[in-house]
Amino acid sequence: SQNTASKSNNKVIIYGIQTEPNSLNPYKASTADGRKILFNVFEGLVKVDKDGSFKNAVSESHTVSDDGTTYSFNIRKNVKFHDGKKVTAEDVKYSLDTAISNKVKGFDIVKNVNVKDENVVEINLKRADANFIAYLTTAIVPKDYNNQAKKPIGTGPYKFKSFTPQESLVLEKNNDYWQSDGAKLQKVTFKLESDTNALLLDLQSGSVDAASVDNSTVSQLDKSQFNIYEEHSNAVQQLNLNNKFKPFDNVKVRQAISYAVDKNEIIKTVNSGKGTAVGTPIIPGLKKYYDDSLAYKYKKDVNKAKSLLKEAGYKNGFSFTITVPSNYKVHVDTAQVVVSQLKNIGIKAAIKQVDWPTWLSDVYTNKNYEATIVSFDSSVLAPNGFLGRYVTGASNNFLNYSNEKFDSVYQKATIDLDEKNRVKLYKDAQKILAEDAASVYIQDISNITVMKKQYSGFTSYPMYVFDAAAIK
Amino acid sequence: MKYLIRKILTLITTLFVVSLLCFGAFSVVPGDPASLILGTEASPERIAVLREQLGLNKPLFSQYKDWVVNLFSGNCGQSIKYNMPVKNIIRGRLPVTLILSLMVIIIIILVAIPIGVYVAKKKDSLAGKFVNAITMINLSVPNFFLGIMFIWFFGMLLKFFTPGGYISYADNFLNFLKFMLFPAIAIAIPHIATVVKFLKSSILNEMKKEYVRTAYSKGNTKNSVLYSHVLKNSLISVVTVLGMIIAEIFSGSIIMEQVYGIPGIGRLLISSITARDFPVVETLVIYIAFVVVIINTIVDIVLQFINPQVSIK
Amino acid sequence: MSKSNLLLSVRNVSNFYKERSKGIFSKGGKTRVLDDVSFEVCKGEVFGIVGESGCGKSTLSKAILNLINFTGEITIDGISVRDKKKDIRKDIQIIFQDPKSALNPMKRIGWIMEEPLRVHKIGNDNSRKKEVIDMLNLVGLDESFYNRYPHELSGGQQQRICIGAALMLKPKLLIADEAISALDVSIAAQIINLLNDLNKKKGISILFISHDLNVVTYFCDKIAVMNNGRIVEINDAENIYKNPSQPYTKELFSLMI
Amino acid sequence: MKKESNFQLKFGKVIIAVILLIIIISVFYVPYDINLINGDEKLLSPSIRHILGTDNLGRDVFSRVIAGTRFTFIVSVLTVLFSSVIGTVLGMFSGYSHYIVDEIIMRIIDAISSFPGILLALVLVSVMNKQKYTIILALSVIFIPSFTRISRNETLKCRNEEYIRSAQVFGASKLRILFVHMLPNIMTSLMPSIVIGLSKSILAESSMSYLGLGIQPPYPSWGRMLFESQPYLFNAPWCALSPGLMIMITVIGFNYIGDGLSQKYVYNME
Amino acid sequence: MSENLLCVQNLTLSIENDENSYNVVNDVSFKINKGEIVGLVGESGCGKSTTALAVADLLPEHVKIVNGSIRFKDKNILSLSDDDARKIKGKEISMIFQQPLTALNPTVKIGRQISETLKLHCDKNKKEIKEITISLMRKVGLKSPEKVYNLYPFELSGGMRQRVMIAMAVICHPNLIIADEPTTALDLSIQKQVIKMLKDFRNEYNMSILFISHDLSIIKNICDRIMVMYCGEIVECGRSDEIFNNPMHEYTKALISCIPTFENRGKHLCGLKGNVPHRYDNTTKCVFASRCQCAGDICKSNSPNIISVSESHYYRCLKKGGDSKNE
Ligand SMILES: Nc1ncnc2c1ncn2[C@@H]1O[C@H](COP(=O)(O)OP(=O)(O)OP(=O)(O)O)[C@@H](O)[C@H]1O
Ligand SMILES: Nc1ncnc2c1ncn2[C@@H]1O[C@H](COP(=O)(O)OP(=O)(O)OP(=O)(O)O)[C@@H](O)[C@H]1O
Ligand SMILES: [Mg+2]
Ligand SMILES: [Mg+2]
Repeated sequence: SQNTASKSNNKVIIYGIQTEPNSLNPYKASTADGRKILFNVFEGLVKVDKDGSFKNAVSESHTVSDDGTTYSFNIRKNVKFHDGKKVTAEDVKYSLDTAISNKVKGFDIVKNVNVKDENVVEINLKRADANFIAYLTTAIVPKDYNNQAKKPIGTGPYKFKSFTPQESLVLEKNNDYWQSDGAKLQKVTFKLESDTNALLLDLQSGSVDAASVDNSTVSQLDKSQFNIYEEHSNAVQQLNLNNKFKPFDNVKVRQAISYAVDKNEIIKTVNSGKGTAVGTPIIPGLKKYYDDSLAYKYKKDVNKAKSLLKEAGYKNGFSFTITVPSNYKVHVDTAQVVVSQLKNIGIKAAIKQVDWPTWLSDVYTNKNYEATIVSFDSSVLAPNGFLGRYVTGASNNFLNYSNEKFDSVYQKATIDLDEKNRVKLYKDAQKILAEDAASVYIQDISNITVMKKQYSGFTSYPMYVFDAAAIK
Repeated sequence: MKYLIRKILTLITTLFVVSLLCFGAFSVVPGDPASLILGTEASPERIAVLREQLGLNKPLFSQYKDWVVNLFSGNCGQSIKYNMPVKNIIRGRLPVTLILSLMVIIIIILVAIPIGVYVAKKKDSLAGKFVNAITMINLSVPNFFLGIMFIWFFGMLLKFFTPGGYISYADNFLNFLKFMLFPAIAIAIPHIATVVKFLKSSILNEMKKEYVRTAYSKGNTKNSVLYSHVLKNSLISVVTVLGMIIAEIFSGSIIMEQVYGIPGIGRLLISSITARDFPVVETLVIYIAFVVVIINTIVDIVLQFINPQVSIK
Repeated sequence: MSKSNLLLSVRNVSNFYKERSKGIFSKGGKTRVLDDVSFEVCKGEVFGIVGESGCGKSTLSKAILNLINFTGEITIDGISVRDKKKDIRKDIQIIFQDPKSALNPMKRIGWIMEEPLRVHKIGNDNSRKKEVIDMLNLVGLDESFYNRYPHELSGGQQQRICIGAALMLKPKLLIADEAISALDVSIAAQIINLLNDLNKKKGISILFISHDLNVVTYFCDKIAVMNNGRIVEINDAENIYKNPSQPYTKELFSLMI
Repeated sequence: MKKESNFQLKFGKVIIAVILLIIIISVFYVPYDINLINGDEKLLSPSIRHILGTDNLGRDVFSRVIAGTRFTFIVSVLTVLFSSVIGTVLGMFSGYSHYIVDEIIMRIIDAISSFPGILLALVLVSVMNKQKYTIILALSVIFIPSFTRISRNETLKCRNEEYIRSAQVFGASKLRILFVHMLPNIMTSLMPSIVIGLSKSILAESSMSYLGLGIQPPYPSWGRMLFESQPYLFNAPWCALSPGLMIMITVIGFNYIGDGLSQKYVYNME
Repeated sequence: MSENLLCVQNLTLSIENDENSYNVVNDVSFKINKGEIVGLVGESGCGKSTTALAVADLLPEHVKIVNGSIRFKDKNILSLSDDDARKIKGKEISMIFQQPLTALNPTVKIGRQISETLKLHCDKNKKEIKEITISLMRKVGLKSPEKVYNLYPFELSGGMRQRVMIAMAVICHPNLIIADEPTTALDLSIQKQVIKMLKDFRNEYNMSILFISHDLSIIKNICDRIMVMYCGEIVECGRSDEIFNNPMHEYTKALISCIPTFENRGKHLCGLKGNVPHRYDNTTKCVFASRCQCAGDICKSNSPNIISVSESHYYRCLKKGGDSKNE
């Protein structure tokens, strides 16, 4: 179609996206798709790289004090905001202060932010946090500009052009980007689709050039038209059991369920094999911390599951309800498979679909559920993002999981600055969770991006982002 | 005049009941817009801050009161999800849905009435029976499925339009209409079938009445009896049916907007419900109810024109 | 006319129809349908009411049945028809003009005729059935009708059923509101004969409403002539037929074809 | 005219009889467990092993379609049952009662019917703590207004009939008049709408499934199956075809019966 | 006066539905002369309207012509093409129906309905048509016709509607008017006016009228000749005075004797026992046999003969007048 008509210098792309960004303000945007879009508009002091490490972005370089509580950043000199103003240390301070006051994750340990000189900013922490650098991907915005929600201004390779709710969000090439080979495409249009099926139809009819799609969807596409990229989704799909709910307070019951659930069958059936079995809440993409050995700790074993159930006193099984957010086809399908697998050990599970807000309020906030299947990702690439919700009393511990040993290991890992130690502690924490079968960890669902053959340069990240700047 | 006052009073009470229903609905559904906005990673403190900012800490009833006050001041409140005046969000979409619905109604009238007359005239011929069967089939296909089949057939196979290639009416009105034609037909088809069925049986019923014999006794031909005597009377029941269909057309367009990716108020309604965006939903519901009531009033007036026995005075 | 003989007494009855107001603020007007109507019916009497269409005959019968509001006083056997406690409902029954619409199309004849007994909790199933069959015989039909539906009957038979159903409660007064107007001549004759028999043999009083002067003069002992909601003349049938005193009555009788 | 209505009625009855037969059979026997998931047999095209092929989770489509009959019918029959009972009672009271009662009932009915049905369903389904069959409740509420209107109209017609008048004359109570005398007559003209309501509720359930509000998985209603097969429409059309056809056939069957009944009714009245 | 206008011969009509078919009208023959008013009486359902509709060529679909001819001015109406038949309707033969409310189109204004016949058959411009219509409306006794012209049927009273029907029927001065129970739904006083009006029109335009009714007293008042119909057959036919003074057929006798009048007071009305038999049990040959006081076995096996009493008076019976008296 005419939209994709390409002259090499002013090539455009239409990227289909299924959920609307809930806010264009980088401190408020929380949906995965919202972050995916804003990744191209905003940059932090540092930026995630392909391999999961952090490279300098708005900052040119940085130093960390030995005790890990003071970070000092040198601001790059040729960085300009989209409105043409130069980025100053004042802007950086303003941005970080805004993050603190907005209670952005990880910033609760920041004591203060000081402007050392025009180009240097110093951040003081209340205590050390080995993960802190990951939080500094948070956006740098112009000082005292308070129209971010309507017309966001950042420093990224693309600048915001327009947003029409439920229609599209358009980005335009930022010609002043500090990296000369920043963006190649002239315009990126994120087309906001009403649902997966609509996205699939648009891909099939060609009105969308690229999108991140379901496994079930990709099999329906014409392979000769699209390049297909498979990567980790960087979220762990898990069957979460309410550890306070009657049979699930018994570790044996949880283990029995873990033995009954066959991850490979789920991956094969629901995802056409496109997924990685996991045994911990941490994504495999976080290679350093991820404990690979736990993936098959509970290999499918019906007999063992049955005998565990018997030991727990549920020889004849029991019944419970799995609550699933209905907008995720993957989870609904997985739930169906899980139900049939649990039937093998005599457990009757029913499925209850709820819409997302109901899930958030009933399951996540009020912890009023028995079991649920969802995937968790993290906005920052750090183990705490994945493990934090198992800490006793944590506000997001909707699993009602509590284990003192885990709490102390987690605590230690967080403040240990020695990388080797830290890795070991985190792995220990994962082992505890696995042993307790706190949840049934299923898989890191592969995230599949399809893109018309005329485009190239797709880059995958260990985070859920779309790097439009790399596309040619 | 009395009619007008009565209609306005009915309208107001109906709208009031509708808005109360909507309010009641919201007071019982689970879900909190603030935690929706902030997602799973938000800390309770952060949610509390946002709730405060959005005014969600006030009891729902006072939110309703605010909304009513806002409604009378003309801007219908502030959308929680989009953080802009509801008026601005709806302004761009209302025409889309209205035009879509209007197209549906026009298509229904243009297609169903000739077919209905034809079927009634040829009720015993093969062609008539064939049209009859088609009508029955059309009545039995789920709406969304029909929409998808249209996309596949007219969009992908015949390339009459680009699926997903919605064009805003502000950009190019003709292309907009061209795009909307297919969802409009898809919404219209089951209703066409209904109207055809009604018109046919209504014509056949009228044909049995005595005044038809009177008309023949004056020396009218078959056609002149049909067109100058029977048709008008048969249309009375069809207009009533049309009036009842209106509300269904809206429901149909909600689904079809979803299938075709049309940014109308149907899609907005669904996404606002999912976002628990009370002011938007409340306003949309009132809009829809308003339009439905207004169209029913128009139907009343039309009825009065063709059926002198119905008096609106 | 001795007091003990008096059955129905209608005294100064007037009635207004409110024109239903359309708007909430507008007031509906009033139409006077019955204007100070008074008359008396004795036991065992056939009392005729004639008048042009729309003069208020049916409205009067509704007032007697206490189906509508009226001013004035209507008593039966000395008891006001407005009296809710007394089983006044049993004493007056009515036969309507159109027998077809007076029978519930969904119910069998037996059910229809038993219904008044059921409502008043008289007898048990068996005794009711027996009574119905007796009644069927009385109105000249046989047992086989018990299980039939109204639409399977001819107009004359339907009207007999209506009469039978009205008699189930052994009323003292039977109102026949145009009871034969919809029937064929020969069938109408049968019904008149039946009513005549009931009157003579059972002593049931009949209030016979009709616009057919021939029938009224044939059948009734006394006749009231109504015009515009008023009774213009009451007299014995013979007197009225031979020398009507009021000009309206004269005019009316001059129309007899 | 009569000939035609008889034909329609018979044809419709045959269709529905066959489908009822399918329901009975499906209770006792289906070739495969309807929830038997098999990752190795996903989206197989029809063959001897799976006459109608398999779906995206490798379940046997034939078995699911057969068993789906039951679930679909439970929804549509109960929906129509609830809504027609409530609607009829409301309509009768509205038609037979005082002006004020009538006005109140009708305003509420107006409001419900000008309230987008989908919103109503969404709300009810989320409030009612979505279970397998919560959709029935939601659909019932949506269907109530039309039954109320019909029964109100019929009551208005009926209340001036002379047989009602005569029931009043011999002193039958209001309730008795409404439910013993009027109801059977109202039913005759409600019957066609009830039957057509059955078909409408099947369609409505499938529309609701499209929005995720229908019967809860893994239980297959035809609407749900149709919705689930939507992504595979072009590459595995058999998944959608059989539930789609079943919906069509059943709806046609009900519609024919409904039309036949209403014509028979008209004919009887003449 | 004695010129023959309509001649119906051996007309047999049958109704067909899926279960059975039977003759509604059986072997009916009669004539109507110019300027004559002929009455057709009989019980409800005996086939009066069906006969009338056949004459006006308005038979409904399910009634089939089995036999016979209807000659109007020497043309056989039954064999005319649709177009030719249409030209006669309204212009030369017109009808007045029993129920004026249902016979008028509820949504068309009175004036248009009356003038439609003119519009269809005469070459006149709008203004002339309206003038003629209004003057005719005045003539049939509609007060302020200009106002009524723009009213709808439901806004008129029963009597006014019937006047409208009459105006509609006579507007083209047809030769034959078929009046199917035109007074049944009306009040006494209006009945009388309508009858007078029809007589006036007959006198003015020398029209013939086929007057159908089940009410003998009205028939007696208006008709020159009377035909008595029973179960689809004409059982007796004669001049008005002949029928009333010397009824021959048992049915006619019964009809006359069951008229309740003051003179008959106290007498048991003769009435007829039983009901009209079902058409499709053709076991008896004389249709009246089942209700006839003097029917013998012969009546169940043989068709009745036509017995002439005078040139204008005949009846159908197996037993001669004398016989029945003896029994
Ligand atoms: N529900 C009503 N609302 C208003 N006016 C009414 C109503 N019912 C009857 N009327 C008026 O009351 C008057 C008397 O009516 P009623 O039925 O008693 O007449 P009637 O003498 O029985 O006439 P008919 O011989 O036609 O039966 C009529 O003028 C009629 O228009
Ligand atoms: N549409 C019809 N379907 C079946 N039978 C019919 C139909 N119309 C008339 N008939 C039958 O034809 C017979 C003659 O009917 P017709 O209308 O000619 O009688 P009629 O003498 O005019 O009666 P009435 O005095 O009631 O007008 C009746 O027995 C009737 O049952
Ligand atoms: Mg009356
Ligand atoms: Mg007739």
